[in-house]
Amino acid sequence: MNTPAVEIQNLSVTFTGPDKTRVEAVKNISLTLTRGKALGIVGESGSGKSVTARSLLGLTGGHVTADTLNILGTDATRLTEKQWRAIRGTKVAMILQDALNSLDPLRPIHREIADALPGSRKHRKRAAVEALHAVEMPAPILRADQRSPELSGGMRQRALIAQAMIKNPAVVVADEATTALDTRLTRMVLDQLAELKDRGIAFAMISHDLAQIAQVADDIIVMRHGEIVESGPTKQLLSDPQHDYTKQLLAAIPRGVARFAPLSQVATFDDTTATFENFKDPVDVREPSDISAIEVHGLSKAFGDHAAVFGVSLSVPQGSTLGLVGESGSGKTTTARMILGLERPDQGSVRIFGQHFAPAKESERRDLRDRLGAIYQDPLASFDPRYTTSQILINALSDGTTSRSRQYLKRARELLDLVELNSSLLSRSPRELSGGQRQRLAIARALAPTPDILVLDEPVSALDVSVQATVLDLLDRLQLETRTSYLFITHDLAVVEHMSDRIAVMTQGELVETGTAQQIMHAPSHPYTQQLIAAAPDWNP
Amino acid sequence: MRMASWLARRVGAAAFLLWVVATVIFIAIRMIPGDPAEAIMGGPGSQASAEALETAREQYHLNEPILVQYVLYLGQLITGDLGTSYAQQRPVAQIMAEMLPATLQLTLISLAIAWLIAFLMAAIAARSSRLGQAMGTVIEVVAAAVPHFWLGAMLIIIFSTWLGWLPAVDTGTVQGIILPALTLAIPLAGFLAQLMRDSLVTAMSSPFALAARARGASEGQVFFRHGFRHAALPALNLTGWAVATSISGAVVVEEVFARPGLGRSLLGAVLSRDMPMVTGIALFSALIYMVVMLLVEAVEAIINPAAARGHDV
Amino acid sequence: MPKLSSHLKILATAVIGGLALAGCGNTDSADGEATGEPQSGGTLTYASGDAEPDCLDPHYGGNYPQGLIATQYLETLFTKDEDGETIPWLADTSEVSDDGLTHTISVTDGITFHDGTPLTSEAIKANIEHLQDPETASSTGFLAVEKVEEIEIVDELTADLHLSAPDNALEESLSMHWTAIQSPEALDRDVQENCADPVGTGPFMVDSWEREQQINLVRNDDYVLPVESDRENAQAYLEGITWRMIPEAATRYAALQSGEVDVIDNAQPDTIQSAEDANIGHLDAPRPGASNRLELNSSQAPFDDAAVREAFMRSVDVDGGIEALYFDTAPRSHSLLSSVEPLGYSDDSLFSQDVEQANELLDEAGWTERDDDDVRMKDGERLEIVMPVSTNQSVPAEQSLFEQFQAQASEVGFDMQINLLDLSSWYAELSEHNYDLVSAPYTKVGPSVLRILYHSDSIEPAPSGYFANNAQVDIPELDETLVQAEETTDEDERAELYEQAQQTVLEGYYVLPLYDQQNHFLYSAEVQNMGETSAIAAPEYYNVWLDQ
Amino acid sequence: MSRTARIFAGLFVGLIFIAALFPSLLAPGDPLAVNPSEAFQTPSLQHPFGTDESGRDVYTRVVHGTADSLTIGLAATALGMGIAILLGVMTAFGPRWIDSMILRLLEVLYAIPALLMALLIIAFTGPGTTPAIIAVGLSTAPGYSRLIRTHLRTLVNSEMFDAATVLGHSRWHKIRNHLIPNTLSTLLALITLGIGQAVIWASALSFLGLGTPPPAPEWGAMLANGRTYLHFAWWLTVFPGAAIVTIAAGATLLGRTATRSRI
Repeated sequence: MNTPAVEIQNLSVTFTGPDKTRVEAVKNISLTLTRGKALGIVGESGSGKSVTARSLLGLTGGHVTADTLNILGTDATRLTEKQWRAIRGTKVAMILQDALNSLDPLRPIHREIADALPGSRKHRKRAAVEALHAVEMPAPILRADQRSPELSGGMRQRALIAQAMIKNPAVVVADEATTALDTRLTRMVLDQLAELKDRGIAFAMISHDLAQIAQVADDIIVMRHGEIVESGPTKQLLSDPQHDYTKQLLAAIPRGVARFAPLSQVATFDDTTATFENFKDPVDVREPSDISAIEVHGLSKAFGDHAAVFGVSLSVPQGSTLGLVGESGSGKTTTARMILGLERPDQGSVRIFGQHFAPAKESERRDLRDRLGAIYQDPLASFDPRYTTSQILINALSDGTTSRSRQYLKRARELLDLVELNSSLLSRSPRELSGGQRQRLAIARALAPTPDILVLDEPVSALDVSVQATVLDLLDRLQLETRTSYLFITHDLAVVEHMSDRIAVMTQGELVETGTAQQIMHAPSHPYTQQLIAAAPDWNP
Repeated sequence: MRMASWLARRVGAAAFLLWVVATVIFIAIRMIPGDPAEAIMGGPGSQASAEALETAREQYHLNEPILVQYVLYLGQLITGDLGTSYAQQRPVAQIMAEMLPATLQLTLISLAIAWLIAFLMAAIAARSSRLGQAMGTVIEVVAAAVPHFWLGAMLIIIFSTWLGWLPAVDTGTVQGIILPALTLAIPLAGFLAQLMRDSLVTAMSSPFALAARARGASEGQVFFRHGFRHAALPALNLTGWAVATSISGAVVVEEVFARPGLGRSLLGAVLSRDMPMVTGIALFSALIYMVVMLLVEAVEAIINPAAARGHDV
Repeated sequence: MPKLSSHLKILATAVIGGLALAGCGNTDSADGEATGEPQSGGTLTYASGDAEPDCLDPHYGGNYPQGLIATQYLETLFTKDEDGETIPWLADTSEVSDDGLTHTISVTDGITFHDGTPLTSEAIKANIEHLQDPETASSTGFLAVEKVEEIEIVDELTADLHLSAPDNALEESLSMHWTAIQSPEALDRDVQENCADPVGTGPFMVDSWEREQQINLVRNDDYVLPVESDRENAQAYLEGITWRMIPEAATRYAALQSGEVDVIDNAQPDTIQSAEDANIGHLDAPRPGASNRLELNSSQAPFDDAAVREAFMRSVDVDGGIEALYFDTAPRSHSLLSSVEPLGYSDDSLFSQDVEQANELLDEAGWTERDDDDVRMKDGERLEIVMPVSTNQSVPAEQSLFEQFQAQASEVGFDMQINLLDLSSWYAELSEHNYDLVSAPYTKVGPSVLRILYHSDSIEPAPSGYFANNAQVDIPELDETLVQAEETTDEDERAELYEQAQQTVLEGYYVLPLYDQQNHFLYSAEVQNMGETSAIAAPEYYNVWLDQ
Repeated sequence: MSRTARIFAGLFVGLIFIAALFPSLLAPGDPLAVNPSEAFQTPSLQHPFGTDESGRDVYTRVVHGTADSLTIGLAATALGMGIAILLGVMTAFGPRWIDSMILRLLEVLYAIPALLMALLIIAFTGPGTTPAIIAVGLSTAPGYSRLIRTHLRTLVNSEMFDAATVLGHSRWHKIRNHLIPNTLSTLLALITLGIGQAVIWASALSFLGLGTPPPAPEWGAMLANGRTYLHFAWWLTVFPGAAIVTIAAGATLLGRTATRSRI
């Protein structure tokens, strides 16, 4: 038990780009995996954590060097492809992040799970069903014959776990196995992963979310730019982080952080050109207003025979933030689209500052549109691919009449300032910007017509924690400065708690509970809300 | 029962489609200048007498007002009667029944060959170096750009005249169909290969391929378990189009290789204004198209039931 | 004075030695001659470049492809010997009354049709009436027996043909397969049935017709040769003939080379040339009747002016073109009639190229101005000439020749437009007079074709709009001459009159003769004894055998 | 698209355009000048592609034919595109019933083999260049329509469009700023792809004797003409054919790279 299952000394992985440039994705890292213990590898995109994980299966696709690369007693520094195949799945298995394509959409999942097994197809299918049963897949026999598009995210993730465990390997690597899952699913998966330890498996969990890692891992290593910046036992590392980056990561987690309290103290690690002097320790200067910026009444929308939204009523008082939480498919996005007048409601109405907004003809409500802005999860998709930063802003400022005229340039610069972007980016194409910068640009564009309302649909869920922190801070600041009202839509409880004055909870198209952030988070009344809160990682830095 | 309704809808659509095609053809042909009666009597060259022309008009209701003709025509079609060929003075259905096997044989064989070639090309190109990829692209594109009649001529020159390996004309033997089939297949293969390779490359680099490797699958296994299906799908979608194109190609190929078949009859029929024949063949190829589309849907439903049930993949 | 063509069988039998049976084309390859003893058996595969006939009964319509195949299973009352003399075939004797209005024909005894019906004088009556019946939709045969008013059965074997006017071409007309004799029983069937399976007396019979694929002919084992010969058994050597349609010239030749077919027709000049090295036999059988020629539409400007017509003819280099395109497979013709027509008259002085003279002629004719494209003009009119070309009737080489004319004529200021058309649109263009220049082949045995082509009556369109006199020659004296020539009973006078007629047409520059109607066949080395042809120059396979 | 590929593409296009616009730069001779005494010359320094049955220089004809063949290709594609864009826009912006109606129509057109449609059209226009253009244009339209329709639909439903809507931009501004510019590149790619096919189709018609009539140096016509002498003068068939393949393949490659680099 005490002999390490996997031992790595000074592992380096380098890739050679098309133009012969060599990129060192992982630089002499060392780690050990022990049976019955879980190692968490945390890091943000580009930290090299996934490459590290894959080096355990010889699937990096790059050039691997290591003083020691010992997998269950075999020296893996120089294995042939054939020898690696003997290890993969049997000794070391990998659980992939759930994406539609993690399982072949064209094959029934029982084959995806068990096709590595020997024996007759019949025998293999039985094994697959058992494996699905083991991961508590509902109706495993039925599901076994279905294909991934027919399964829910949770089912797919279960299938992926089953797939990894089918040959009961000694080492399991979970790469972002809980990313993009809804709260309750995350909980479920985390529990299952935790079980692996009890089964004496040496387990490595890779994630960008420190909070989730903390649920499972005994030890944690923090990676950044391909190097280990800090490592140690979970408790110690969380309670007493040494490295600034670790601190920053911890601070960035909005969980339990008071409203408006900045999440990103340290700018040096941020990928933006942000300056935070103006946002050290803000004070909530907003006095409550009885004008409601958005007034939604009995909103309903059905697609075919499926009711996406049913009888939703809510209101957002001016200058405040209403957080709208719900799991995927709960109808929150459809609600947002109806409020934005992108989807025509079957029933119900939307009023903006008391004026009728939807359902209505586009021409009738055009002037109201200036008071309404929107931010999406994937800003890039909302930009015209042919536009540069300046063109995007000018196009927005000029009501679409032009995207060139210089007369708007001054205003464009101001907008960039407002979202803490350097105006040197004006000439750049959004594609060249980092995720954080893109989202800021999206915000800048939304602010162009100086709206009084921003509808934000999962604005930060695609971002790394530290970047998310800076964007959230930005939004806070803007609200304090401009008294803009937010409708903040997300599936992330921690974020919604930090950002919202009031929270509305949606599930299966209906709005089940509304209340102050306090009430919802600490004294939920509706059973669904209770489940949701219970599922959230019970952890505080 | 969902199956039944699906079938019902399909058949309905098919019927509608046939009706429109029939009408389009009817109008188109009535717009063609020249006296149909003359066409019936074998063109002005036949120097048919006025009486003969008159009797012909009677026989084919050409004196009736256009609408009456249209109704009669539809009536005939509904009863499955495609009318009598002007040129051959025989039931169109009978003529087509004679021609069909040859053309079907040709198109199906060449479809099969095209698929095979395409898949091999795609497979090789997808697994080879960047240079190999580029080469592959060029080969595919060139193959797709070769006109049938030219290819046919070249093949005859090379394999029949120079090497003397294969017969230049249909001899009823297996060898007889090789060259025509190839002529029809190669350009098609070019098109299919392009599609196949694109989706093959994506498939082989997608997460599920990684997953497969991670559970110990060899490149070969990944290729056949995953790559193949994904490569097949888009090409499968094109099959309906491919068949339609093959029928067009058959016109030329059958001409070049002196093969009997619908294509050749079609050309002759159009030139001799043999309206019943044209209509018959047009309707028929439309029918083939729709049958193929149905089959394709069925096959897709097997490869990819999710899509068939309306989920997106 | 000798009565024209009152033959006795002896005349014919004299020539029935070995192969020389009917008029035979010249085979310029040794393989044509028999090598060793004839062998029976084997099926010959024939590949035709013509469009598939709509009907195998040559009475119906009546085009050359029909004649080509009908020659194998139908026989005619008369035929031609190798000197172009008309001789009886199914006919036994043939007498013409002094007034030339009654033609008495008796058929050979002891011949039966494929369906067992015996050949009697009934057959003559039935067939000619069949030709004249509009239901039959006959054109060529119809014109050939135009003058027959009534057929009177004299006895079982003899019939009297009563004519509306004397017709010394009648026997020639009856030597063409478009008037071939079929079983009266069979003719009673409806048109389509008869089309699919005509019943004659020939050495082969129609077995089956796989449309657009092939026509299967099988040997007629009960064949009786109407004339005496030294053949020990009268059956053909071949067991059958497979008649295929291969329109693509190149493919057709490839098929011959690779041995999939034994004989091909419509052989391209280039292939004929290369055939010699490839040990492939060549049969050149020019068609009788008219030569292949350009007819200039004299009914409308600019060709209503003889000078302009001559100018055009002088401007083009026919000899050079023919040489380049036909590799001396087609000798230049300077006659209205085919070289196989004994009464053909030719004058080469009229048609030599002379660009200078062409220009002068046009200047004199008043076509002096030129427009930007250097096309001559006369009081605002451009010197435009339109030539519709039937792609079904002109082989590529010929089309190329016309293209060359186009280029050469433009040198002297003609704007010549060539319109390639399918047969029926081509006919349509002619009937609407949308042409200044046309090449319309016409095959008929004997010089009487001249009346059909140049008598002013032939300007009058048939119901279908077709008319034979495409040059629209309209000269009363000429008409007279042609009628006389057909009615005279004196051989020399006939020749005399026809020569006159031809001179008139040639010297009027109505017609630019090019070459004989090309009729080239290529055959593989296995094919022996190839060479005999019928009166319309269609190869016969009665004496042909395969050397396997 | 790699640099070398770009360079090649550039050269290719350049060459084609010179051949199309100033053929005399590449081949000074007269493509129509006949010279019977020079007929059927095998390829030589004097006649790189040999001469045809009328003694015309094949190289000269191929070069001068570029314009004709290309024009046919362009015109046909333009026609097809025109129709396609019209239908595409109607389906993308028009009410549902128009969309479904046009879809049906497209399906019909799809079900009729292209060549049959071409033959039908020619049956009542008669053969010739313009009919060939119309025939090819019409018979290729349905394919384009489908592509354009899907393209427009994706654009109209894109977040980019939503964003503009939320910013209160008028329909016209959205179309002008986003739809048209983003469609052009696609169209360009489609057109290049289409030209190749159009050239092939047109030549097929010429082969059947229904396209551009001789002596015009249109490639298809030259091929149809030369195939008679296949056994005797291979160069009459090989070179015009090669020209067709080159231009069709070249256009396709350009189109593909265009699509690639756009995405």
